Amino acid sequence: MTELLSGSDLCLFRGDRCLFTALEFALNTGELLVIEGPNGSGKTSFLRGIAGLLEFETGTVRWSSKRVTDDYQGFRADIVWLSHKVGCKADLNLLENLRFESGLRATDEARLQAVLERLSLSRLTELPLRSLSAGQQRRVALARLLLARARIWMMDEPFTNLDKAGHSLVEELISEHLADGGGCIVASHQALNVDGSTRRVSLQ
Amino acid sequence: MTELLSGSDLCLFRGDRCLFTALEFALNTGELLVIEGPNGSGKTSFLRGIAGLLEFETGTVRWSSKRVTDDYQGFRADIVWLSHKVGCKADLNLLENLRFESGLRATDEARLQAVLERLSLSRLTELPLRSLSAGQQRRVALARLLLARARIWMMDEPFTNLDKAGHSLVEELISEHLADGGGCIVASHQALNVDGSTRRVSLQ
Amino acid sequence: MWTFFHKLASPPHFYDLAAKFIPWFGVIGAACVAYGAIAGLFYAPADYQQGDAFRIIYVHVPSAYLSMMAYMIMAVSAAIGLIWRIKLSHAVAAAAAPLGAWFTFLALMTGSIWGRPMWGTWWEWGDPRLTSELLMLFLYFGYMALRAAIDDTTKADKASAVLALVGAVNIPIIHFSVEWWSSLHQGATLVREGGPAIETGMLYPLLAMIFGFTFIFGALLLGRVRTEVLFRERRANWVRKLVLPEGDHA
Amino acid sequence: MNQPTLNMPSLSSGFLSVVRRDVLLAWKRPGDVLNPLFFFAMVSTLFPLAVGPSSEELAFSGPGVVWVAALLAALLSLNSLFMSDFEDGSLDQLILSPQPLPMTALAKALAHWLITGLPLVLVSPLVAITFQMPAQTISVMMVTLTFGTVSLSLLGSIGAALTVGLHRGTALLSLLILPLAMPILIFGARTVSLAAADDAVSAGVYFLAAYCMLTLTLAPFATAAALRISNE
Amino acid sequence: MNQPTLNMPSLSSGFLSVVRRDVLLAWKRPGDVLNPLFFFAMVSTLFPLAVGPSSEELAFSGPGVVWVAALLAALLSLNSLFMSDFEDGSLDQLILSPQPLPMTALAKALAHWLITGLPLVLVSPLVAITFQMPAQTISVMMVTLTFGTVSLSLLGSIGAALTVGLHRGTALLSLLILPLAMPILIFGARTVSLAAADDAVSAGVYFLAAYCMLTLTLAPFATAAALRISNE
Ligand code: HEM
Ligand SMILES: Nc1ncnc2c1ncn2[C@@H]1O[C@H](COP(=O)(O)OP(=O)(O)OP(=O)(O)O)[C@@H](O)[C@H]1O
Ligand SMILES: Nc1ncnc2c1ncn2[C@@H]1O[C@H](COP(=O)(O)OP(=O)(O)OP(=O)(O)O)[C@@H](O)[C@H]1O
Ligand SMILES: [Mg+2]
Ligand SMILES: [Mg+2]
Repeated sequence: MTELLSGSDLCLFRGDRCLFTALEFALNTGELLVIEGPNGSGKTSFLRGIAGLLEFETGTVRWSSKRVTDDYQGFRADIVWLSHKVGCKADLNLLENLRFESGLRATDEARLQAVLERLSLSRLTELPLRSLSAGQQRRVALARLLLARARIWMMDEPFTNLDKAGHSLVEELISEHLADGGGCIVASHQALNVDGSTRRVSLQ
Repeated sequence: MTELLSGSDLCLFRGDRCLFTALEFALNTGELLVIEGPNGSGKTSFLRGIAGLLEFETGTVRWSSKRVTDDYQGFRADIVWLSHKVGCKADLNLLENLRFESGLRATDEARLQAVLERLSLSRLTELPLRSLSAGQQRRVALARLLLARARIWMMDEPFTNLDKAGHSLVEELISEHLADGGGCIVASHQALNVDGSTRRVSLQ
Repeated sequence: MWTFFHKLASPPHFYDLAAKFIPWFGVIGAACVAYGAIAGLFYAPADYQQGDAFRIIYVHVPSAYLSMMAYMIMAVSAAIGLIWRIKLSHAVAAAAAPLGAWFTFLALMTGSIWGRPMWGTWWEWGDPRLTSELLMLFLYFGYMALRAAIDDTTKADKASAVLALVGAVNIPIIHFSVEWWSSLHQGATLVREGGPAIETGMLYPLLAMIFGFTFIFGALLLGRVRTEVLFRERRANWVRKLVLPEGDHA
Repeated sequence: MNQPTLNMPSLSSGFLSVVRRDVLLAWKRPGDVLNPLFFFAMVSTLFPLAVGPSSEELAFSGPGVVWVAALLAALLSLNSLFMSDFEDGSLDQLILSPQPLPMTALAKALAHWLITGLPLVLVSPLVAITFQMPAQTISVMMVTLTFGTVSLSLLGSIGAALTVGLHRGTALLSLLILPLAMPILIFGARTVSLAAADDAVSAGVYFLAAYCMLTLTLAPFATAAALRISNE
Repeated sequence: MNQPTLNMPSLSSGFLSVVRRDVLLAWKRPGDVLNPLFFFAMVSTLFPLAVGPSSEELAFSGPGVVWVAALLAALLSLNSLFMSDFEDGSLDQLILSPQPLPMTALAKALAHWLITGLPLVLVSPLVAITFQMPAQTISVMMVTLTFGTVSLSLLGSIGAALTVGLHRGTALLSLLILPLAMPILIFGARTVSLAAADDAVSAGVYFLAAYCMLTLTLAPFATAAALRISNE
C-alpha cells in the first residue's frame, strides 16, 4: 500500500470567503476518500483544487511524493475527472466521443468495446449524445473513467441523475478499481457502499 | 377533492423511438404523482409534454376539466416548473432574480421575504447566483415554487445536488403544499417520504 | 536586494511608502508644468510657420509619450505579477490602464486639434502615427473591458495580464507595420541623431512639460495603486486597523 | 387554495419586469452595452484603413460605412438575445409564465434596443464627424438609425429565436436576418446620402418608419412561435 | 496496476485527435463551415449596395472590402472556438488530459482554420470576380488571405480563450482581437491593391508570412495560459 496523493496545509478562498484552512488529506492505493459536507461547503472547489483547476491559497498537493506542480503533466496522466458536467460533445455519438478520448489517452479499440459492454451502452452508440437522457449521459461520463486507465479517480456527485441500477453500478466500478490498486476521491451526498477502506474529509 | 390534472391516451415519440403509448394519469388536489422509471425511460419528456413544452403524438391533457390547449395561459398561471436547470440569471443576485419572478407572477415583497426565510437563503442575497454552489442554486429554484402560488408543482429530479437537510426540506415543502390543497408531479430516482396520498406512473 | 523587493511588494509597506512619495511627485510635477506652461505659452517664440498654433505641442508631446510609457509600465507589471505572483504588481497594472487610456485620448485630442490648422483635417485615416495611437487606445480599452468583464479580481488580474503581454508583443508590430504608409506626422524631433531639431526657447519648456507630466503621472499612479491596494486588502487586518477607529477592530 | 387567476399578472407588470431584468443584466455587465459601441467604432475605422485614405472618397462612402457598421454591430449582439435564457433554463420559465409570450418577446426586443440600438444612435455622430459629415446630414442619420435599429432588434429577435439552442454563433443568424435587414440598410444609407447631397429625404424616412411599424406589430408573434419551436 | 506513463499519448496522436474531433463536429453541422462563407459573401455584397454601384469605385475598393469581409467572417466564427467546450465540460477534460495544453490549443486553432479560414480562401476568387479583379491579383489575394486567416485563427484563439465563460458574445472578443488583427488587415488589403496596380508585392507577403510564423510560435502558449485562467 503506497501513497498516491496527499495534501497538507491546504487553504482555499472563493471570492471573499475562506472555505477551509489547514486541511490535510491522504489517499493510498486501494483506498476511497469521501468528501462530505453540506451544500456550499466547498466539495467541488476542493476537488478542482486537487486537480489543479483552481489554485489553493496556501499548501501543497503531493503525488507519488512529488509536488503536483513539478510534474503536472505526469499527474494529469494519472487522474481522471468526473464532474457535474458530462464533458462530451452533444453532437457526436457515443462512439465518436469515446474514440476521441482514446486518442487523448492512448488506449485501444478493444478496451473501448469492453467498456461499452460493461456499462451496457452498446445499444446507444448511434444516437448523438444530446438525444440521450440525463442518466444515459452520466453513464457516458462513467465510460471515460474506465477508458482512461488512470490510478486516481476524482468524482463529483457521481450518482446524479442515475437510477438504482446505475447507483449500484457505480459502487461496483469503484470497488473493482480499488481492488485493482487504484484510488478514488468522491464528493457525494448519498451513501456509498464500497469494498475497500474508506477515509473521510468533512467540510462545513 | 377535485381533479387538478389528467391525461388520457398519451403517446410520445422522441426521434424514432416511441417512449410510451396509451398512458393515462390523473392528479387530484392534495395528491402526489410520482413518475418512476429507469434512465432514459422518458420521465423528463413526459413532464415537458404535460407542461406543453413538447407535443404529445396523441392524447389530451385536461386541466380543471378543460383541455390545456384551450386555455393555455390560464394553465400556465396554475403550474410551476422545476427542471434540471435552475432557470435564473447567473449574473443577478438572489433578490433580483426573485423580484423578477414576482413581477411575472404578481406576488408581493412580503411573500418574497417569507420565502427567503423559509429556505434559509436570507444570508446569500448579495452574491451573484453564479458564485453559489450547485446545491445552493437548487434552493433558489425551490424558492420559485413557493413564490408562484400555483396549485400544480412539476418537479424533475428535485433532489439533485441537495444535501440531507435539503432533501428533507423538499419533502416538507411538498407535504405542506399537498396539505394546502395543491398537487405535485415529481420525477425522481430517490425515495420520497411525503404526507399525502401518492399515485405512481411507471415508465420503462 | 531580494528582500528589498519583497518588502516593497508587501501591501501595507507600499501603502505607507507611496503616501510619502505622492506629495513630492505632485509638487515637482506641478512646478515643472507651471514653468513649462508659462514659458511655453508666453515666452517661447511663435513658430515661423505655424504661429501660435504650435503651442499645443506642450500638451501633445508629453501626453503622447506618457501614453506609451503607461503601456510599458502596465505590461511589465503584468508580467511580474504573472511570473512571480506578486499581487501588488497586478494592482499597478490595473491602476496604470485608465491613466494610459486618458493620456492616449489626450494625445489624440490635442493632435487632432493641432491637425486642423496644420493639415487642414481633424483626422487622417491611414496615417501610421495616428492609426497606431488609435490602436493603442483600443488596446487599453480591450484591457479595461476584459478586466471589467471578470468579477473575480485574481482571475481578472491574470487574464488581463496575458492580454497586456500579447499587446506588448504587438505594439512594435503595430508601430512598424503602419509605417508602411507614408506619414503626415512629424518625424522624430527630440531624440534623433544630431540632437534635437527644435529651437532651445521652445525646447526647454517642452522638456519641463515632459518631466512635469511624468511626475504628475507618477503621483496619480501611486494614488490609484493605493486605493486599489486598499480595496483589494479590505479584509486584511492592517486595513481594518487603518479604517476603523481605535479599539473597534475585533 | 389560491385561485389560479390570482397569479395572473397585469400585462404591463409582466412586460416591465422583463425589460427591467434585461436592462439590469446589462447594467451588471456594462460590456454588453459598450462592446457593440466599440465594435461600431472599429468597423467604421477599418474600412477607411483597408480602402485607403482619401478624404473625398471618405465623405462619399461615409453614410454607407456607418450604416453597415451599425447593422453589423446590431447583428453581433443579437446572438445572445435568447441564448443565455435558453442555456440557464430561464426560457422554459418565460414560456411557462402566465404572461402572453408575444408580450415577453416584445419586451426582450425592446430591452435589446435599449441596450444596443439606442447607445449606437447616440454615439453615431462621433463616427460621422470622422467622416466629415455635415450637421444636417447627421440629424437625418440619427433619425433613420433610430427607426432602423428598432426594426433590426425586432427582426433580429425572430432570427435569434429560430437559432437559439443551435450553437451556431452569429453566422447562421446573420444569414437569416440579412435578407430582411437589407431594405433597411439600403434605404438608410441612401437617405443619408441624399441628405448629404441636400436632396429630399422624407420618402426614405417614411419608408423606414413604416417598416419599423410593420416589424413592431408582426415580429413579436413570429418570435413567440419560433421560441416555442426552438425550445422543444 | 498500470503505470501512469502508459497513459501518456504520443504528441501527434493527441494533436490529431483534437483536430479530427473538431473537423468531425463541423461535418456533423455543416452550418459551421457554410455560415462564415455566406457571411463573407453577404458583407462583400452589402458594401457596394450601401455605398452605391460605380464600377471604378468598386474595382478600387475591392481588395479592402474583401479583406474586411474576411476579417469579420473570421471574427464572427471565433466566439464559438472554446465556448461549447467550456459549456459541456470538455474544457476541463482537455485541460486535464495528459496532452500538453499548448499543443491542444494549437490543434484547436488549426481545426478552426480548416473549418473557416480555408473555405474562405477557396471561395474568395468568386467574390473577387464580382469586384472585377484581374487574375494575377486574385492569386496574390489568395496567398495573402491564407497567411492572414491562419494568423487570425491563432490570434483569435487567444481572444476566445480569454473570454470563454464570460458570455459576452462576439463584441468583447472583437475588441480584444481587432487591434492585433489590424496590421494583417492593413498589409493584406494594401498588398492586394499593389498587385492590382502591378506593383511589387513581396514585402507585404513577407510581412504576412512573418506575422503568421510569429503567431504560430507564440499564440499557443498565450492561449494555453488564458485557458487555464478562464477555466478557474
Ligand atoms: C490625431 C493626431 C495626432 C496623433 C494621434 C499624434 C500622435 C503622436 C504620438 C504617438 C507621438 C509620440 C511619438 C514618439 O514619441 O515616438 C507624437 C509626437 C509628436 N507629435 Fe503628434 N500626433 C498627432 C498630430 C500631430 C500634429 C498635427 C502635429 C504637428 C504638426 C504633431 C507633432 C508632433 C511632434 C512635434 C511630436 C514629437 C515628435 C518626437 O519628438 O518624436 N502631432 N504624436
Ligand atoms: N431529440 C431526441 N431524439 C431522439 N431521442 C431522444 C431525443 N430526446 C430524448 N430522446 C430519448 O428519449 C428517451 C427519454 O429521455 P428522457 O430525458 O425523457 O428520459 P428520463 O426518463 O428523463 O431519463 P433520466 O432518468 O436519465 O433523466 C431517452 O432514451 C433518449 O435517448
Ligand atoms: N466565484 C465565486 N465567488 C464567490 N463565492 C464562490 C465562488 N464560487 C463558489 N463560491 C462559494 O464557494 C462555496 C463552495 O462552493 P462549492 O461549489 O465548492 O460547494 P459544494 O460543496 O460543491 O456544494 P454543493 O454540494 O452544493 O455542490 C459556496 O458557498 C459558493 O457560494
Ligand atoms: Mg458541488
Ligand atoms: Mg430526466
